[in-house]
Amino acid sequence: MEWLQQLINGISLGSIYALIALGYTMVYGIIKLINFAHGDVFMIGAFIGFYAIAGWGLGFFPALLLAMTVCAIFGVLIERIAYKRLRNATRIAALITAIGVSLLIEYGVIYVRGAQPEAYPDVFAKKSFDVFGAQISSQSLLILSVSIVLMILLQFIVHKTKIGKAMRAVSHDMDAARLMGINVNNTISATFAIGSAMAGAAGVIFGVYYTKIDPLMGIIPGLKAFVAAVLGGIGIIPGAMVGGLVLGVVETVVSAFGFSLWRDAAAFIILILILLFRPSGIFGKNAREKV
Amino acid sequence: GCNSSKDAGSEGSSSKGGDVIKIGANLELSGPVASYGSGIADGVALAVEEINNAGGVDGKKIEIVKVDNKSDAAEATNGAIKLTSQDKVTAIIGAATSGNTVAQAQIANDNKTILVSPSGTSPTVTVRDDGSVNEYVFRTAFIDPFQGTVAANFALNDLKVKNVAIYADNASDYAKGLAASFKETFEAAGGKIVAQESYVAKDTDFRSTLTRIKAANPEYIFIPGYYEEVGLIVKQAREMGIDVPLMGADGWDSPKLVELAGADALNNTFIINHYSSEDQDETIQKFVKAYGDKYNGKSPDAFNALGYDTVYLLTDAMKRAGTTSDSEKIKDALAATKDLSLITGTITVDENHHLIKSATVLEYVDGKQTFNTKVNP
Amino acid sequence: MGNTPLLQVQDAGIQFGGLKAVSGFNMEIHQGELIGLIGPNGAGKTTSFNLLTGVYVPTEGEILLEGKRLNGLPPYKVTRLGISRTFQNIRLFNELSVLDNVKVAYHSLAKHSIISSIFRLSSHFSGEKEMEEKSIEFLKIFQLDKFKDEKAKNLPYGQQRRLEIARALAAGPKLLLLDEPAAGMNPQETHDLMELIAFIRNELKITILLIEHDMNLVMGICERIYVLDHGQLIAHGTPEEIRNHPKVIEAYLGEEVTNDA
Amino acid sequence: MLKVDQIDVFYGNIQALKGVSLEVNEGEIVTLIGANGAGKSTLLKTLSGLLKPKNGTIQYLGDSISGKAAQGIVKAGISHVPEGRRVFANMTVEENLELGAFLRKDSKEIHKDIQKVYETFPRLLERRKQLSGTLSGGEQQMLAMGRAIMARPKLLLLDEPSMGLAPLMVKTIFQIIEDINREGTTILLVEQNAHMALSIANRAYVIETGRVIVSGTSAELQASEEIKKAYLGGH
Amino acid sequence: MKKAKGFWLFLILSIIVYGTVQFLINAGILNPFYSNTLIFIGINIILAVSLHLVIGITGQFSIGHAGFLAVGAYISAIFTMKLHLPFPLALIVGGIVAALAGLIVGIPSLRLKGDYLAIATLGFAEIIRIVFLNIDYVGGAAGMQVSHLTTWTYTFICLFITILVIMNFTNSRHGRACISVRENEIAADAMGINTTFYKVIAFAIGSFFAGVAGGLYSHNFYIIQPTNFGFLKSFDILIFVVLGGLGSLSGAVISAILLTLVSTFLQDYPETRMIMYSLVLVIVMLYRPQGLMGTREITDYFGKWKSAKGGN
Ligand SMILES: Nc1ncnc2c1ncn2[C@@H]1O[C@H](COP(=O)(O)OP(=O)(O)OP(=O)(O)O)[C@@H](O)[C@H]1O
Ligand SMILES: Nc1ncnc2c1ncn2[C@@H]1O[C@H](COP(=O)(O)OP(=O)(O)OP(=O)(O)O)[C@@H](O)[C@H]1O
Ligand SMILES: [Mg+2]
Ligand SMILES: [Mg+2]
Repeated sequence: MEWLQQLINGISLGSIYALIALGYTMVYGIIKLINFAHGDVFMIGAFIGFYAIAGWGLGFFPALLLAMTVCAIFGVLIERIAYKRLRNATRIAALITAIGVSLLIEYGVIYVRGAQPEAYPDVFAKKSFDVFGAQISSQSLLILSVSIVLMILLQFIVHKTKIGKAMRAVSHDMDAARLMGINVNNTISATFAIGSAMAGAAGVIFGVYYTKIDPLMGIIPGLKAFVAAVLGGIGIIPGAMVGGLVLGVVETVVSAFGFSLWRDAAAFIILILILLFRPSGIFGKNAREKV
Repeated sequence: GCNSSKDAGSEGSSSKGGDVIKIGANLELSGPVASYGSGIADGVALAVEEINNAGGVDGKKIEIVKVDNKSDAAEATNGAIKLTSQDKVTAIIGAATSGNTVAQAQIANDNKTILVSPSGTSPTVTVRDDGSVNEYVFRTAFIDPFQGTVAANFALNDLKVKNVAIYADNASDYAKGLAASFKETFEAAGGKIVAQESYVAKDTDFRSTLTRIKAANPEYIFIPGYYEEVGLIVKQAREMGIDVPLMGADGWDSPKLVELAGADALNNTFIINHYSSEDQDETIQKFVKAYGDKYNGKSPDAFNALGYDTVYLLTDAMKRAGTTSDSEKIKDALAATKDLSLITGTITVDENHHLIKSATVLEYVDGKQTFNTKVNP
Repeated sequence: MGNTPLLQVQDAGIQFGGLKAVSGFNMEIHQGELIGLIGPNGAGKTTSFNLLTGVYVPTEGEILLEGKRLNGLPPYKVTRLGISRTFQNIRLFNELSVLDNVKVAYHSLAKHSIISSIFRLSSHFSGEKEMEEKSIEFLKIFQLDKFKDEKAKNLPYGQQRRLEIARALAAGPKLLLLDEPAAGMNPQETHDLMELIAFIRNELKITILLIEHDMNLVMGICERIYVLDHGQLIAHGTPEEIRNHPKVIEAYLGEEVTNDA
Repeated sequence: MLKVDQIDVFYGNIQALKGVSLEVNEGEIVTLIGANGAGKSTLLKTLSGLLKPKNGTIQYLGDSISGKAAQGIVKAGISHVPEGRRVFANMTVEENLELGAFLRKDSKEIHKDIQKVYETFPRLLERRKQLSGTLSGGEQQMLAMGRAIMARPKLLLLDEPSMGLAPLMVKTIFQIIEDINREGTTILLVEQNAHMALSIANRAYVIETGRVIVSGTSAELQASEEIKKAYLGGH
Repeated sequence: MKKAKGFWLFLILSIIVYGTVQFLINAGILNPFYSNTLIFIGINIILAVSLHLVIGITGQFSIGHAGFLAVGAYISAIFTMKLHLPFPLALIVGGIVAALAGLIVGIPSLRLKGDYLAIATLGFAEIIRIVFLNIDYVGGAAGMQVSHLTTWTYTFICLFITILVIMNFTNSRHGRACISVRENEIAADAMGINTTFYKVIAFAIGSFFAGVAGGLYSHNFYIIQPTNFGFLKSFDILIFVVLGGLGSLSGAVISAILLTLVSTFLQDYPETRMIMYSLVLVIVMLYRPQGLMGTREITDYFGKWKSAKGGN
């Protein structure tokens, strides 16, 4: 029973990572930017949801929608102000800018409201289901299903819709995309809007599930989500999902063996091993540069 | 926000130097434990404001010179050097963590500048590896072994449990110290530790380790750590059906704990503390009110209270020493502190610059701390 | 040298997933020859260069240089054994100067060690000096010496192609592989290039294998021509034979062979 | 149809085009020849809105399009097949074709046009589900042209369509260019292969270091000794 | 000729800088705050220059440099504090062990590129940190107390050697080989460069000096804890290199100096410190994405200035 429980624990944890990683990988997939500020947009989403629920008394779903909307706008603003100018600069310059933006958001929020944490109010009646003696909470089911639905939705958007095709075209060759009549700026904005809305949603769900939110809460999940995205093959949407779940389960299993202090190390060791055998992640196409 | 008010202490600051008492605050204002450092800073600011409004010490107003050590030992060292050699402060308050305090200890000694850590609870803050005492370094919190012992005795004698688990924050020497002294006392008295696990600060998911602990069937779990994680641990433990008594120490003390864990989950948990914000004692209530007035109705936590007390500990020594600038005399006065009544307890400084102060065991009942027993050292 | 050919390719081939990009490829090149390799787009020409230079490891067959087996050697070892190349899509070291681009190719011929460079021992100075002198000599042959301090990326396209060839030569090859050297050149530039290739073979005595779609060039200077189609060798012979080979006409040249110019 | 008047185009501080003027009339094939780096591609990029001219005007069907964004120009009926093909490598052949019709809304007609492209380039039909990055050079060139046709352009800009192609393929491509033109699309063709280009074009411009130096009918240029020497390899 | 001249200039300049600072310290004009800031700047320059070799020269996207700093810091601290060996020896051994770690980390670089390599190096650094976190011999989370042994002289000598070695390495056929790997690995391979070897060598040399910096670091700040070496520390070092201009050694030096000063100066504004720091970062990147120096070296300007004069 203990092991079944641990597996369930791992999947719940993993679906949180997956949720954040989905937006991460999507933005990466389109503009090849490691958007370190993604974790901070996630934090902003968590706070918006918190103020909406605790301050203005909104219900969970309105709060979720509000957080997604605000984060979408916020994401677009970040892109327009900080990243747009750097489209033709080196990738690493864009990365440093992203780190700068990330610090700015974190400490901007601390400046405005202080560093102390906030506790999410309970929005759902707590329910646990008993499966062969293991407990599954209604919340972890919610997270898992939201992640899966969002993954399918994203996959659909990117591969089946017109805007999705435009995104992929832009990701490969901006000028050629322009020649097709694609508005590159709008397409990139749409990408950021969707990715940031996902981060916002993840923030609210995280808050509901784990209760505690604080201005620096985005750093570690952001990093883990990046790891998850790379693990699955960065830029590949189902990869982010699987990467997140693998990461969650690995961490849980390591803790379950009593090595909880080593769990981050274990996560990274798994990452490195997978990359050594599959240098572009689990789902990544091993695209060798054609000579 | 509250930031503009944070600097209240430096109102009336002037470059004359003679009529102000410069005190440095070398705190974790950014980085991973920014919330501890800024909590202390808020408490310090309140105390300074009160003292200055009441005319200061010896007619001189206190001016706080803050530096941010980014929760990093190297920056803490830099900050201490800056405060001693540039700003020439009389005393430094900080840092929040033992490690960042140790990083400043030698500088304080070398420059004959007093260093008081509000919340550094490791014995190594004041006592060096070779057993000698850092003459100029003091603290406002009790040291770890004391609380661990109190908790172990309480478990054995009051709760009468035999098989217990320990779940400690491995990223803080505070929690590790508590865990070690708890274990030592508890095992010496014939108790059995059925599971000993650790987590790392900033973790949010404790379910897998709690699942392990649950499988070991403890009758009681000792959880030394800070409220930010403990709140989540208590909540997740209860959700998983762990309903044995849980216990922690002063790191738990914060109104946030109740919000994080939920009042229900906190029933049947115990905490060792310096004081309780629910304590109806007059001075404590006055402090709670003053704090709320200054910071938008917020209720103070242990870091706020310790920051606040640190200023009073310092000014008490200055008054007794009869000087606000002669650090040697102030240091001697600090070392001779005896039965000083502060918010976080009545304290006496011992020869190792450790604090002798009474501890209170409180029980959470429906989200309120209620008095259980008082333990004297 | 005797009768061992410089290069022997025996039944070599490679698969990518299900796709047989090259299979059953046989080729022999003797010292001093100038050979053409042609075929439709996607026939596997560049891929066969990649096999020869170690970029891809053949899944079948053997590749021998002066009787030595090259299969599985990494590209840098193949280069050191004597095969160097240019790329279909130019691959210069863009941020390095023209001179340094050539010096890099001299790298494996120099001896001074990391230690001698770090401590600036005399072997460092003599080694670097020798590299510099030889590199400049090469640049002179290609009339690139006046650009020697320019960054490679700032050269006009035609000069970049020449620099690529110069760099490949500086690596000291016995066999030089040129992948579409005339691509993107106008007829006049192509003509100059032909003279340059002839010079390399005749004066520098370097054996050359080249891929090209410009039939004037291929038919004009190559002694023998191999024709690939769908990864298979479909013909092999003198320019005259190839020009009239029905399979080649069908797959590559098209009905009437225009032989303008 | 298209009238370019005295345009100057810069890359940062480098001036790539210096007062270039030219005209393309409806139904024509006009070719632009010149050495490497002369500014041919720059001109096409300016026409399709990827670059903005600093001075001068571009008139298309009577309206000024200088400085207009690329998508507006595509909408107005100008398609550009860029140098080096620039197909979307990680998308299938069919997706590439669909992207060509990005601004169109008539999905039925789009479908028909895709079939038409497959008729023109049977090779693409065979490969329709293949990722275009794995196509051979010639196939990619066909795809790039097919993709441009999908926008139903009135004016098609072609930048070195024969580059790197096998002789047979070059012939095919030129054949297709003539076919497209016959069906009513005006063509502005940039070529290194001046022979072939002049053989199908009505008129030609020769461009050198950012300036138009000669213009005339194809026949005139083919006859000119100087042109022969410099661009046709006549020696 | 030209390069030899550069070397002498560098040497003379170094001696002047060292001598002046040492004199000012002895004369008591530079108080401990300033001299400590100088030491800190020195350490940061060593870190920046060592990472410059890996990222700027060899083009290997490594964002886990703090891991090597940690190895050097802990190993050297063990040598002085536990084994009671002399400090200079501890510095060297710290560097060597860090270089070994660099060799190991260099191995994934043989298979990984770009962002994948980046995350792998970051992962390695985190693993190193977690290993120290779990070793009680070095104090675990509480950290290890270290005596203050770092002086301006030690720092300067290490700094001098670091710059000299990396400069000499870069300006040789070996450095060119590394740059060719950065510019186009496939072409470098085709030109006979053993790309594997040079990537690993760059990692090893880079981490050796990061390890030396670690020794100076731990003996300057009284205590080392695993939290000092998290990925944010790695980012700090990365920022020096990128802000200075990828591929420019003098750029790395200048930005390490500037940023350390900015950061120290901002200590007086604790509430807005990180906000201002991040703004500086973003604004510099927006307006100078190629970094302060681009790929140039300070000597290029010098040379131009000189030749301009000569031309007159
Ligand atoms: N790394 C690879 N993975 C998958 N397929 C490949 C790879 N490299 C080449 N191919 C395929 O092998 C075939 C031969 O390609 P190659 O580049 O050798 O053609 P080529 O003869 O040089 O053509 P061109 O004249 O257009 O340059 C093509 O179908 C190509 O798509
Ligand atoms: N992105 C750019 N930045 C700076 N200069 C450029 C850029 N693109 C082209 N140039 C310069 O502009 C000039 C014209 O280039 P363009 O590409 O238009 O030439 P072209 O006639 O098409 O030559 P080719 O036959 O090589 O395609 C050249 O000198 C080139 O170096
Ligand atoms: Mg090819
Ligand atoms: Mg062109």
